[in-house]
Amino acid sequence: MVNPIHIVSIALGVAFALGFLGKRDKLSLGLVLSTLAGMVAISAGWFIHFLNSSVEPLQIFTGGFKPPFAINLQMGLAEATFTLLINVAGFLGAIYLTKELLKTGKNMMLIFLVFILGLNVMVMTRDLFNLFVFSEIQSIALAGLIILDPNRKSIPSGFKYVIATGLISSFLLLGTVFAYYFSGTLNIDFISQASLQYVKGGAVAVFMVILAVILELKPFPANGWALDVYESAHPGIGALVSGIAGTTSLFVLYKLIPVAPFISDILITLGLVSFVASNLLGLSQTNPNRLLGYSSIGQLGLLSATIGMQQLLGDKFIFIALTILISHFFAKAGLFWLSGIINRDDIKDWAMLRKKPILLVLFGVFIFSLIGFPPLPSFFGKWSLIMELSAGNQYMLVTSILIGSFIEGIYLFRWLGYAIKLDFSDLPEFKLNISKFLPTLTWGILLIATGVVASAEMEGLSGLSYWPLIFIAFIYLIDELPIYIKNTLSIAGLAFYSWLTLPELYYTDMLRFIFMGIFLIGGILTLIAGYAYKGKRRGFYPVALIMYAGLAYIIQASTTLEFFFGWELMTAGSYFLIIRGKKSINHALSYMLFSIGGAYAILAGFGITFAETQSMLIASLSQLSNMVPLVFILLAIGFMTKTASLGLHIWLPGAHAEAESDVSPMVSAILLKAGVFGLLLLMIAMGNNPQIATIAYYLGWLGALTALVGNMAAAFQEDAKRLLAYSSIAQLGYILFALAMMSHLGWLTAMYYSINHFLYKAILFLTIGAVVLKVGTHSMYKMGGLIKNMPLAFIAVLIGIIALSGVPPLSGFGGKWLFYNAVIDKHWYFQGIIVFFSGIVAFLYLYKLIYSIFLGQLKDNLRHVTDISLWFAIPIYILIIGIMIISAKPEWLLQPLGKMISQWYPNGALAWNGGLATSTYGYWNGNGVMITIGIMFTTILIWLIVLSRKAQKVKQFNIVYAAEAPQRPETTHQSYNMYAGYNKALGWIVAPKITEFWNMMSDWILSLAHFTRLIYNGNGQRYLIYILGYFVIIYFLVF
Amino acid sequence: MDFDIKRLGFTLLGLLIVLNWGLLMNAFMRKIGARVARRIGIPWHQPWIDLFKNYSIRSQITHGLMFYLGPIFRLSGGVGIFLFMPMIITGDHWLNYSFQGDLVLIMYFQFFGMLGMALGAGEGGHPYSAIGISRGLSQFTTIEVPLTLAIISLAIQYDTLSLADIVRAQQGGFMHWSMWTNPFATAAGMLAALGTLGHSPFNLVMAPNEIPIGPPTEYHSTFLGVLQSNGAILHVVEAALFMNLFFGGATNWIEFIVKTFLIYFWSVFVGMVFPRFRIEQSVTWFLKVPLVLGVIAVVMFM
Amino acid sequence: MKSLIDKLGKTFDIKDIVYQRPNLAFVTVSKEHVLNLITNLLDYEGFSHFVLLSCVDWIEDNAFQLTYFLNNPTLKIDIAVRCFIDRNNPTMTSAHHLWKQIATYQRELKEMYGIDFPGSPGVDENFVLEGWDNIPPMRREFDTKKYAEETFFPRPRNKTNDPKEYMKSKMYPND
Amino acid sequence: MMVDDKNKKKFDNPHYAKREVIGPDGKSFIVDPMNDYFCDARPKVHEPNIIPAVEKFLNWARSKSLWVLGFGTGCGSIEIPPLITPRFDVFRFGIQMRPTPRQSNVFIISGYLSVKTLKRVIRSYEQMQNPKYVLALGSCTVNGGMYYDSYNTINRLDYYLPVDVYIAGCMPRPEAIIAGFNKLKELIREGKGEGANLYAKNFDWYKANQKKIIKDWNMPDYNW
Repeated sequence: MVNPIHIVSIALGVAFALGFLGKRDKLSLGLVLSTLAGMVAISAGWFIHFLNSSVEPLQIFTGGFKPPFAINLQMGLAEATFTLLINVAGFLGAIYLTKELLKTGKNMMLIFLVFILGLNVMVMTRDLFNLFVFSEIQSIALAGLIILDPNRKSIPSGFKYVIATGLISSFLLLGTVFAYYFSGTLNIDFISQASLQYVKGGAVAVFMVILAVILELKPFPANGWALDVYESAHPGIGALVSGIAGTTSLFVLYKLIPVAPFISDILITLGLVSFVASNLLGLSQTNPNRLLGYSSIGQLGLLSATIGMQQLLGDKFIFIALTILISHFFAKAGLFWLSGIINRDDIKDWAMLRKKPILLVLFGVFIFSLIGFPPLPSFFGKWSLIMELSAGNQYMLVTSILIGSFIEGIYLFRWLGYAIKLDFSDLPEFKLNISKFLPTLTWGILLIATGVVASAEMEGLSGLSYWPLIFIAFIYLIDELPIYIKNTLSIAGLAFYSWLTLPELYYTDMLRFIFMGIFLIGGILTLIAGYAYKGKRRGFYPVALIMYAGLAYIIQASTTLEFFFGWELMTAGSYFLIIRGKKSINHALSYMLFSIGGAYAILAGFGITFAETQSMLIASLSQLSNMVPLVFILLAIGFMTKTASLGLHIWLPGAHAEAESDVSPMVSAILLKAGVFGLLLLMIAMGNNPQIATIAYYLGWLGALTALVGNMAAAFQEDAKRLLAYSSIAQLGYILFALAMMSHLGWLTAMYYSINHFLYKAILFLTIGAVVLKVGTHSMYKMGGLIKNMPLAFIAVLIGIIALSGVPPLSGFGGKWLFYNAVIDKHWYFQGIIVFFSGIVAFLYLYKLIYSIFLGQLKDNLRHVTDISLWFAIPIYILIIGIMIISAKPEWLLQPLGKMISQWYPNGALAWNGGLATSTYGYWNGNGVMITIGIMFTTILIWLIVLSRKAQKVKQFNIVYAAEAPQRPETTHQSYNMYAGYNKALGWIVAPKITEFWNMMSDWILSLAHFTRLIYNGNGQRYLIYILGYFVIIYFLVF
Repeated sequence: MDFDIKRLGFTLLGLLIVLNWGLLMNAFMRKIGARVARRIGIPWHQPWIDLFKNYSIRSQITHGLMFYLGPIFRLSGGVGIFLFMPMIITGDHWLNYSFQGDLVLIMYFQFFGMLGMALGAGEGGHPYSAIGISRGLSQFTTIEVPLTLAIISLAIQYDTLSLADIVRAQQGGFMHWSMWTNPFATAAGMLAALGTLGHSPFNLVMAPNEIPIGPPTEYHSTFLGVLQSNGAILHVVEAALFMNLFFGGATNWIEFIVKTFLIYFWSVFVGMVFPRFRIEQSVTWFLKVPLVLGVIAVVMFM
Repeated sequence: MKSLIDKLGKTFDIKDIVYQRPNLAFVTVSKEHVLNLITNLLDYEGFSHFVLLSCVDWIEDNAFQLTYFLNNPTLKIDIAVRCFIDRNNPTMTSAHHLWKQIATYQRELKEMYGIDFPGSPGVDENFVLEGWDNIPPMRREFDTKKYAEETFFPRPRNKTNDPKEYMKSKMYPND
Repeated sequence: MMVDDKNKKKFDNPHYAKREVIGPDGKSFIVDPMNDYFCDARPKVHEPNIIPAVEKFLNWARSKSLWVLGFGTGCGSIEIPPLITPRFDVFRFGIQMRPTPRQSNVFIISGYLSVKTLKRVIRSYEQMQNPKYVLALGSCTVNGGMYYDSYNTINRLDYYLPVDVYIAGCMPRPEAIIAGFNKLKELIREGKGEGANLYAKNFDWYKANQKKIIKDWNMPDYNW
């Protein structure tokens, strides 16, 4: 092993040697790079050494003395890890900055080296004064680096930086002096042994030391100088400041905490305030570097709070801190580097990334890492953090962390949305420099790798198979292949997975079998439609499969962590699917925000459960005895963001309507069922608890109102897909209502509805999507009379709407019949009436849908439209066969469902006698009704054919028109604002009050962010006053 | 399901009776209307002649398949409600196929004909058809509210959703009828009946003189004949539904005829007196007094 | 009324003044001054209501006589402004900028007399007749009886009766 | 003022002119409303039922159920509403008004017919279904009446539509109209109410007459 001191020595030696090299910049750079590589090698060696064996940390004493007389460096696992991170980042950072370093010459290289050196020593040193010295060295070096890219902004900001760090260092120095005065030593270990906080005045000494370190972490609001640095410095430097320097300061803070344990509580507060406030401020930022600055500060705040929580978190502290830190470290540096590659001042210009798709992928990885999506490390970190905090009953902390993360999500996903969706045609081409690209790519790969490593560390994730994710990665790698290969492979993948899981589930777990069937079979069917597309459809298959993988994980999850893993995966996949639509940018953002919000509610709920039961099994939800209502509500809210219940439904119409034709059924018919599945799990686990009954009662009302508002809003839509989207909201409202009944019939209804809704909504969305592909518009009033051009589509929609509306003999009626029985059985009459009422309102939009598109007058430009693509027709007709089977033989479905539900609600089951189902109240023979109606219909049909077989076929304008002839199809097609009278009578019910509420909320948050941002006025003196004020206020808070 | 020729025979006979009674009732009502206006009015056999006339029209036009199927759906709807509704409660002969489904089936089967007709008329391509249908559907949404409340009230009261059982529970005398045992449900249901039977003030769908004549604008000859047959059947079975729900059902055909006549007469009577509502008036009307009555009916048995 | 006409007479060259009633007067001006006069009446004299625009075919004088009939709703008086235009070149300045509805009258005159009003909206569109392709029917040189006989398959009349004689012979055969 | 061919107006309805349309797939094509929007089949002759007894019965039913198209073409239409008042009450005779030509059997031409109205009348008449009957009211439909020399009013209706019964008078009173209806019923029962078939048989002659006076013929030859 090379002595770690040589990290310092070779760096110093080379730094001096550089002076002798004269103007040979390339050589100097080579030397610097090899030095950094050497430093990497040394720390890597130690890292591996400590990783393999748990030996005592190595102590290095300079000058042959022992502390307190000598300067003491320590090399343990922690130090090895951090120096490794610093040195690798330094190495790659230098590579990234190759061009700039060569331009500015060897002085800058020297400074760079010194900067890295300073950070290394800050990590290793155990000596307070030494810490001060090297922190000064590091700051001054950094100040030099800031003006690496000298411009009108960077020079004043470098100056402000120097002043601010000077002030902070003076605190550190003062603290050190006092500490030495009171303890007689400068060694950190000895100072902490001296328990200075009990010494009068000693506490102030360590307080000053610690606070200086905290201030180095740029807490809100004493951080204006740092923001200016981020904004003005070269992004390569920004990466170093945010990634390495921040990390080092955090480690120093961690190292110094034992000196002043009393600071922990205030540290948590300061950190979280910084976290929430910085993210809030980030909301109104448009400059990418400054935005990253806010995000950095937020993350550092979170991390310093985490350090403060050391006691609370116990064993898990290292894992949590490390995963979050590493996420921040990689992601933030990566983002800064990307910013350097793009080099634009507005986040809207990041659409440029699409010119080099790999950069977009990296960008996505970094963003998702910051928010904490699986399988990236921060996901596990945040999960564990929330779990542990909840276990310690620290709900305030949980809340603020989740709020802060949520706000961070807002701007990060807005940014991601810009990058994915905005028009980039008028943005300049740019060349991808290998020296800039390589470090970024490395960081991305390392990030994923750490995630995988971290996941291996997690307990409660053992049931998760990584094969689907590997398969998805493979699909991504072949993204350049034509569509039919990828589509076939994807279908094969889903089919294989179905084959693997479904038969087994059928015998073991009917509930999971059904939902798995909906997800996987539905996935296969909707993917078949994908053959209709031409070209490559880049990026579609990986994200679609990610969603399906997430859904499958949810089904197979046995622990809450696995469930949440799948949930987040599904959210991420569906986000990318949704944002693929033409005008989806805002809808996808609102989808993501509601999803994140919901996910955090779920997280909190799981956290509370874990706190009490100390178990991650989903089944443990049922063992909960305290705070059952709270957990139930949190989880229900989380799931209801997916089922889009009233109040949380804002995202759905736009997202579904603007999505691509075969994506709409995926997200509507399939994805929403994930929420239903979650609610089912929740109610199975907690349904026995008497406190839940009240909540379920209100959930029932919520479901009923959702159904009403959804259906009524659907009736007033002019956009076919939007109409179907509102219809989905309403249908999920029915399901929520039925679930909330928590009775045998209620759940039977809910399950029956779920399956039926999957079938007919998939049919409708696929058909309408296919029609939209052909006619090129969503607006129904622009279509009309397409029945003659598209008989296949018409029949599909006809079957779909009959099934949806609940008209016998098709399957929808079974749902209505069950509903009546369940409602009367449960005595929920008035909610039931609302549900029935909304069921009839459904006729309005269903008729509008089929009439406006297929009946009425054919428009000129659609005269030559042909029938829907065969690839859409195949899955549609398979689904129709499904509907027909269920309609003719409802017992085939209802009997197993009833048996399954009897596990939980044995009372009130249907009695079966052949095809005749009998409930407490009524009876119904689906099979017989089908036959009776069939015979009757055929008889009448034959009769009419006999009577009027010779009817003359006429064309569209051969109508009686008050002795005139219509002039244009457009003016003869009665479709726009079809239910004007109804709107006049009852339209007030669907006035967009809820949307207005959310708009008001977002306006309010944005104006708050804007107002708070005014404290940063760019004035260096003001910034110093903030630092001083911060110091003083904290001082009074602590003492 | 075993094929039961006897049941089929009785059912078809019942259908014949209902069809002819429907036509006759129609003539009676028009006759009454004429007498109110101090006219003599149509001869009693006029509906049959009109029916024959329409079936004897020599030429037809069709706008397409759905236009063709529309009347078939419509008549299937009418006949279907007949099939699933017990007509005469005593004995087994006139229960039709009501053993296949209960009240809920009848409620939702009403839509079968409506929807089919709406689709057929839609393919006719006439804007008035679409206007009439949009009005009809709008109005129907709220008509169903008091009706559903009334039905739920009855279902709670009699503890069943089976129409035959509801009728049986009302046997044993005049005072056993729901009309007396559950007056609020009856009131709500009978106000809803005004809407379902579609006379003034709720005849917006056809709205003669305004959107002549709504959905069937394009229908003629045999198509119209089918629609007329359906109208006759539907009026009787709708009246029979209310009879079964609220007025003790029927134990023989005489009782059936008298009761359906009176129920149907109720809507005609109101129609004679009140002018047509505008759409927003008629939609909201059912959410006022009838809704309150229905709610009271449910609350009484909760 | 008289004072009004006198006042107008100071500015315009008014001829052929006819006081039809105390509240109605006809005046004649030259074709060029009509629009000036009615604009003046509208703007300064309160004749805000346009009543009608009509035409008479003076085929003997080879002229069309146009009459602009205006009403003053506050004073409740009417004034009719007449002018003669050449029958061979029947063109008149359009007045639709004063009252929109004049365009309709002008369309009618175009159809019935062939008087053109360049610039008047829709002046060439059908007014009452659909597909009329002959001489404008209200011109007096158009022989409507001849046209009807040529076009409308007149039913041959077997005999005609003087109604008076016929009824007399029917009712009082003895007289 | 002379009218020569050059000055003759073109009477194309701009809405029915051929037009180029771009479909959703970006390809453009020509829409010809006259062909694309309207059925161009000729009317067919529908022979009476081959069994005389059946036809006799059907004719009886037709004569007892006369549905009149509610389309007042001229001043005489004011004489029709009294028919349904208590005083005359034609419902007694199986006569009632229908708002749509599809369901009507009888077309009452009530008085003078201007060329412009004739076009609408033809359209409505052709939209009625076989068998259909025309009742012509007033002198104007017989020989033009007081408008015999008008440039814009037809003289003889039977040149344009097959008329079953003329009711003379200016105007005929409701009693006269009822008498006309009775005559019509007799004709129907005798099997002579075959105006629709007559129209179909002599279609070209009727069309030539109609087109002679309707200069801006902008509808299909037969309005289905």
